[in-house]
Amino acid sequence: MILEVISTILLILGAFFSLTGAIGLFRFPDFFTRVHAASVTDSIATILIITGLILRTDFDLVAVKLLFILIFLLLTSPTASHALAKSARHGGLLTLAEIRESKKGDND
Amino acid sequence: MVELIDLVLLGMLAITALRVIFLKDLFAVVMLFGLYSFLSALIFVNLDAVDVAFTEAAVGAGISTVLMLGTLALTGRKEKANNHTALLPLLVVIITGAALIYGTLDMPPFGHPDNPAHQHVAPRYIEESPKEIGLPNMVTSVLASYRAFDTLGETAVVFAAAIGVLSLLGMPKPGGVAIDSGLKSHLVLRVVAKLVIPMTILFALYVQFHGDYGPGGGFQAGVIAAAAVILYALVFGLPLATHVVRPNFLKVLAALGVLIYAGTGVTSFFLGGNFLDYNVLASDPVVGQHIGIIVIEFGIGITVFAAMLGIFYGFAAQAERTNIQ
Amino acid sequence: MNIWSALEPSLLINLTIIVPLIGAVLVVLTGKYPNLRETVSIATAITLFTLVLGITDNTFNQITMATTWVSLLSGLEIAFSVEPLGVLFALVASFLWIITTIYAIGYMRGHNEQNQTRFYVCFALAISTVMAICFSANLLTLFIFYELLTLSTYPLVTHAGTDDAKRGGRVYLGILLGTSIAFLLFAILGTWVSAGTLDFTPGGIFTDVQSDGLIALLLVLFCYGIGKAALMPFHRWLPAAMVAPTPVSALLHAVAVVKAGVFTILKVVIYIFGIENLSQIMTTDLMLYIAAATVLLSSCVAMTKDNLKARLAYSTVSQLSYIVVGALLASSIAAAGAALHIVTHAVGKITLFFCAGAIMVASHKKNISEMVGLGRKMPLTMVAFAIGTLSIIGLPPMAGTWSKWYLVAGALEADKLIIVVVLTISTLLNIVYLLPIPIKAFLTPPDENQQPWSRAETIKTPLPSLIAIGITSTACVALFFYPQPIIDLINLIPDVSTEFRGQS
Amino acid sequence: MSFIVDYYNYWIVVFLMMAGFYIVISANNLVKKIVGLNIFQTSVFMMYISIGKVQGGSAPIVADGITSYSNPLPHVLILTAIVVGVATTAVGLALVVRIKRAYGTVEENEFEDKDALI
Amino acid sequence: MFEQHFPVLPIVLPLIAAPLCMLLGRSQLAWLLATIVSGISFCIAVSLLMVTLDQGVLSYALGGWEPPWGIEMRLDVANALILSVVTGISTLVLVYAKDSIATEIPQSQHTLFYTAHLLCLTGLSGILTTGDAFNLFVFLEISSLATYTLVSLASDRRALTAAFRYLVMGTIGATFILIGVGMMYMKTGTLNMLDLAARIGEFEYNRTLNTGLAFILVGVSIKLALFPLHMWLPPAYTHAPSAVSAFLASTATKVAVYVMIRFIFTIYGAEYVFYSMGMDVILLVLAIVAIFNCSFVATVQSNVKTMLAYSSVAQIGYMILGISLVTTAGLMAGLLHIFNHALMKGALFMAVGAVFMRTGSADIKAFRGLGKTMPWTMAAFTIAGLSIIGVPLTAGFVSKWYLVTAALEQQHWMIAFLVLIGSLLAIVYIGRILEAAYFKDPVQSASDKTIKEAPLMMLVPMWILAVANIYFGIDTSLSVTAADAAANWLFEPSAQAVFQSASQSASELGAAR
Repeated sequence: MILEVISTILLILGAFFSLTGAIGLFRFPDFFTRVHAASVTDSIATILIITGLILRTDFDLVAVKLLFILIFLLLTSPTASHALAKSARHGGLLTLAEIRESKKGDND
Repeated sequence: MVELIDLVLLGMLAITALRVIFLKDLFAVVMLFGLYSFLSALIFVNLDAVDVAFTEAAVGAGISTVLMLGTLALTGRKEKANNHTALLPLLVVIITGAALIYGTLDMPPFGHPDNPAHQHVAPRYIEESPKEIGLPNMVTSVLASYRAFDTLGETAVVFAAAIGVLSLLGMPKPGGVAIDSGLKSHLVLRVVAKLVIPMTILFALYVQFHGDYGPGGGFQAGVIAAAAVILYALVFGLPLATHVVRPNFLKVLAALGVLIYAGTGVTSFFLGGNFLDYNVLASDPVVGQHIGIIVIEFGIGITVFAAMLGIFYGFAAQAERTNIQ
Repeated sequence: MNIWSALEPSLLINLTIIVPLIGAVLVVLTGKYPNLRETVSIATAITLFTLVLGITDNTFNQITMATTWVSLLSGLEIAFSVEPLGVLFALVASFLWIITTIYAIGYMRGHNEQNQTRFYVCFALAISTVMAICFSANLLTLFIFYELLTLSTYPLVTHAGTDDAKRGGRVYLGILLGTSIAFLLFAILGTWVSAGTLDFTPGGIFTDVQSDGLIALLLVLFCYGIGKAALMPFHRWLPAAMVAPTPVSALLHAVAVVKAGVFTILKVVIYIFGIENLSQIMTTDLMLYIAAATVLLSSCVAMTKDNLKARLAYSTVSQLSYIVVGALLASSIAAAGAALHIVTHAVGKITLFFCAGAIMVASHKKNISEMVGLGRKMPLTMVAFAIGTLSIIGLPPMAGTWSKWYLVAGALEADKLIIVVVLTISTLLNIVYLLPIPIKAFLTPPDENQQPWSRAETIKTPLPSLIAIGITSTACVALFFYPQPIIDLINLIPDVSTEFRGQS
Repeated sequence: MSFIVDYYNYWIVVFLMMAGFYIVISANNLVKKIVGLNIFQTSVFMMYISIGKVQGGSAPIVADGITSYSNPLPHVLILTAIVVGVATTAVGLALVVRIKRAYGTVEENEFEDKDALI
Repeated sequence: MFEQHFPVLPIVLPLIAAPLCMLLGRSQLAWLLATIVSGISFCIAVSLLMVTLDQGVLSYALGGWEPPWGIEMRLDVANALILSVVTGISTLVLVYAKDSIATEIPQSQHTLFYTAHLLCLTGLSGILTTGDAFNLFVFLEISSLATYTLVSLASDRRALTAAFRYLVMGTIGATFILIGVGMMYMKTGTLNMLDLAARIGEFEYNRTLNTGLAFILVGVSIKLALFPLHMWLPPAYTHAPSAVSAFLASTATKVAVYVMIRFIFTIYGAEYVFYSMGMDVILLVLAIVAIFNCSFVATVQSNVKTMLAYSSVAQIGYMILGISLVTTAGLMAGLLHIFNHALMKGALFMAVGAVFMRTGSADIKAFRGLGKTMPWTMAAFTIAGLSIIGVPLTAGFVSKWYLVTAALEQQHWMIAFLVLIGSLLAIVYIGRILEAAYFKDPVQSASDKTIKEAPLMMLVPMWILAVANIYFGIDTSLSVTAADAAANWLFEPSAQAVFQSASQSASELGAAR
């Protein structure tokens, strides 16, 4: 019963972070900030939701599988964000600050 | 609850499909298609079709999207505005759709247990297959035994696709010089990839041999294993990947898988059964079924692995060639 | 007379079809040696003629002859059986083949034609199919060989290989194949489906079961489907085929093709519809009048033609319609006249064509207006031409008299006075367009302004050609005085007789 | 109302199918055509899976305490069909790549202009 | 010991041989293997035809699972007949292909060609043999995928666009069939054809089933290139390698026609399709329009392969016409034409392929003067061409005869007449080629290289087909008997009764379990 309550809280929290990530994705001004919003909330949401789900199992094989998924996601999701940001950088995309900087330079 | 989730997912699908129609950016179109596949995979889960969902996620969202992106890299990501009127297609679609809606009017209600589809043939699978085949996953039982011939055909289709791509795009020559790809400098990526790839292959093996008990089977396993090598090729470069898994070896594997499958069928000839009758493979029919299913799933697995990887190689070889030019 | 009596009668039919084929093969084999090749041709022709004579003999002795080759479709066979009308046509065709071959030897050599071997081969093939047409026992067999005849004569028509020849060949093939597939095959299928049989049966195969409308439709389809009968408006192929060498024209007009057409019409009328029933078919009169109109119209067209062969071609169109008229008059005498006209027109027209060819070989003249005074240079040829002309017109003492006589008698018997009038007018037209030619040749002195005939132009007519001309013109006369065997043969045809019904 | 509950699923699926179908026949870009083809097929798969659903049933894998399973047969069929779909997609895309190389474009009207197809 | 497995062997043998071909690697060996396997399949198919003529039906339960649950191979006279044609043509084409593809396909791709050919054969045999509606879809896709590959193997870049167009249309068609099968399954709960037939028979009129049938018919119509869904076919046949054109033109569309016949007559039953849904009128009109439209288009083509492709579409019109007459005679004429048309089109495309090989072009100009330089090829072309026209003593005449007779029996005088007029158009387009070959001098520029007669390996299969055209035009006992038996079998209500009792016993069996 207690487990259930905790799990529910975790799940709701996870969902909430997911939502904020999505909102951030839409509302933030440029590419890098958006990636930031998405990747940070993604990781925390993953942890919360999967932990919440594990609490709902009988701690059998399913829990182990969920744990594997968690590890896998924690490995890949930040890597993906990293790769995304890096290749954007590689491709010559500038951050907001840099743009401001360069504009300043133009004005001077 | 099931209906509600279904409805929400379907609504999202509809939005996705509509966006695809109007978007001109092909990259976005392909991404949306990946999304579409994922959403439909979710619907499949929601409708209890876990095996199908698994496959759809691996294939539709995975392989298909990768291939489409690969194509886009070669053909450009912008669709040109076309000026011809879309009136005729619209008319055709409206007529077809109207016909389909008309057809739904006499359909049995959605999800009703008394529907004819659940009455005639299916009950036997549900009730008897655990006894006759001895496997808990009925989908695998039906796929690999009752309708094994379909699956043989399916393997042949994959093989045919591999032949097609091979003839159209050719294969990369193994072990060429790696050209500097943008990913080479990604230390993080390479480290993570080295961690993930073995896990993926392990997972593929699990799916391959656990498919009798849970969702999965040769097909999904093959796709996942191929995905692992594809990841390797993406991160470490195609030449290195072709060094690890040689294109010619893939050809042999693809052919071998079909041969294993068909060979199982032929073996049952010689043991006195009909084609693909596994009962005769062992003295106990249930054991025989089990042996047969494991063998043919293995055949499917290696053919799918080889074909999918071969297809990817084909596209990658083209990209390589374009890059050099 | 019957040197083949030792043979099984039914075998004779097979032999008549096969012998020309063997001849064709031999011609191919001996193609390198012209003399040998032509000897083989003539030998084959003579053998064939004796075979047909043998069949004739058997026919008079009432020996039935029939043979079946293969069963093509269920209930339909390629089968042959002998009946008098076929024998008549076979006699004409096989006899004239000998003559035409003799003529061709002279003509082809005199004219230095190319591809002579191909010519002789196709000629033999054509004769083989004609024999098959003569003796076919059902409509399907007849149709098959009718088509084969078209195909085997196509290379002959385009023999010259010029653009003109190809155009002519295209019209020839187009109209003949077109009408036969669109109408004749359709009519045959209609007959098959409605009557359930295609066998030629004395008295016809239609019964009361078939509706009148259907039979009426079928009659129209047959008349137009048999394009070789050149009923207007499907006559265009005949003038178009004039591009062919003269022996081919002779073959087309006198021996094989057009005669196969009218023969088929006669055969269909007698053995499919039945002469007795013909008068009850509502479209008979319609087709009769169309045929009569063809007679008159084509005579008129003939007058306008200056090219000798074209004029003769339109004359043929007109004469063929005589036979169609005779067939459609639904009277036994008219039918007899029609059958007889096959013979008389054949000998008459072949004479004319031989002469035209001889003129062309000798003087390279094709147009009538250039032939003024030719009679003095080529007297024998022009005399023969005159005989042929008279026979076509139907003046005694020429063979054409008899057939016209019976046709008119038939028209009277059938109470179709308008046909009598048409035949009379047509005879007058014949006189108008044919007689001037010999008259000009003999009586008009050569035009002063025109270049006199130079020596080089008037090479003599080749001897073989001259012999052939002599034989056919003699035949024109002989048949007037001694038509009895042929009339006897015609009288053997069921429902056909030269006797007035009321009187005898 | 029950009418709608009974059929809403099919209707939306029909709409999805037609969206895909429309992309196939109206798109000028070959890649988009292939995407449309995939959407069309995937939607058809959804129709099949909908047929197989049994209310209150669970996935057709034998487990204790479960009496009602969804119909496994459509699942099997669609597994096969998905594979067929990806095979077609692969060959289609390979053709697109070759067309691009041969014509320099993947827009249908443009390469049709380059040589009269027939 | 394998007699009882014969129904499945024409599918399994090429399926096993295809990967083996790929493993062999050497194109010579691959060719040998493919030809031998195809030949064996042909022998098996013929023996199956004999058995079915004798016994009626052969059923083979795959995996030993009895029909509605397992997949069944079911052979009756209709599919055994077409199976013989398909495997026979395949063998001849393979013999022909060895020299033909040497000039048209790069050496490295030869093995792939044979592999794809065998896969295509597998698919076609599977479609023909299977007794399961979904299994049919799977095999349809095997053959289609192999076909796209085969078409795109040609070196001409237009082959690529043709193959792509074919792929899109073919996939739409297949998906339509899938939709239709789904609807049938939804209402009946089964995929086995017999079982479907029995269960559909219980419905008088059902909107879902109607729609299902409509989708299947449209899907199949795309596959068989019924006017106006034929636009993929001419480019595909024109630009494919010659051996592929010859194979596809004489088998692929025929198999699709068979599928249509199977769905209409066996599964839904003629009564349901034609009387309840009124499909016959639609098919009839489309068939007539196809005959005329496509024959007309054929007459103005300058590329001979395109011309023949349009002619194929027109000829398919004849087959559909036969079906739409809704009589045994009509169906029999349709089946007979499937058989005969395979013979003619095979020979024609082979001849054109030989010309293409020697002159490098399939344009009508390239045919000039070939009557002298390639006499044997052109003679075979002439025979097959006459057969298309329907000249007596050729196979084409026989099928046309039966078709018109069938139309006349139904008092469709106009249709019968139109059929005959349609064959006049065939005279025009075949005549153009023959005229060029025999009566025109070769174009001067081509005279640089002397044109030789085609190699023997190409002439022999071509002539086998040409002679078959004449043989089956004279001795019709085999083809007509088989087509007649097949039509009766498909049409006869008593045959349906057999189906029903079979499926009843099956369901009793199921109940007993």
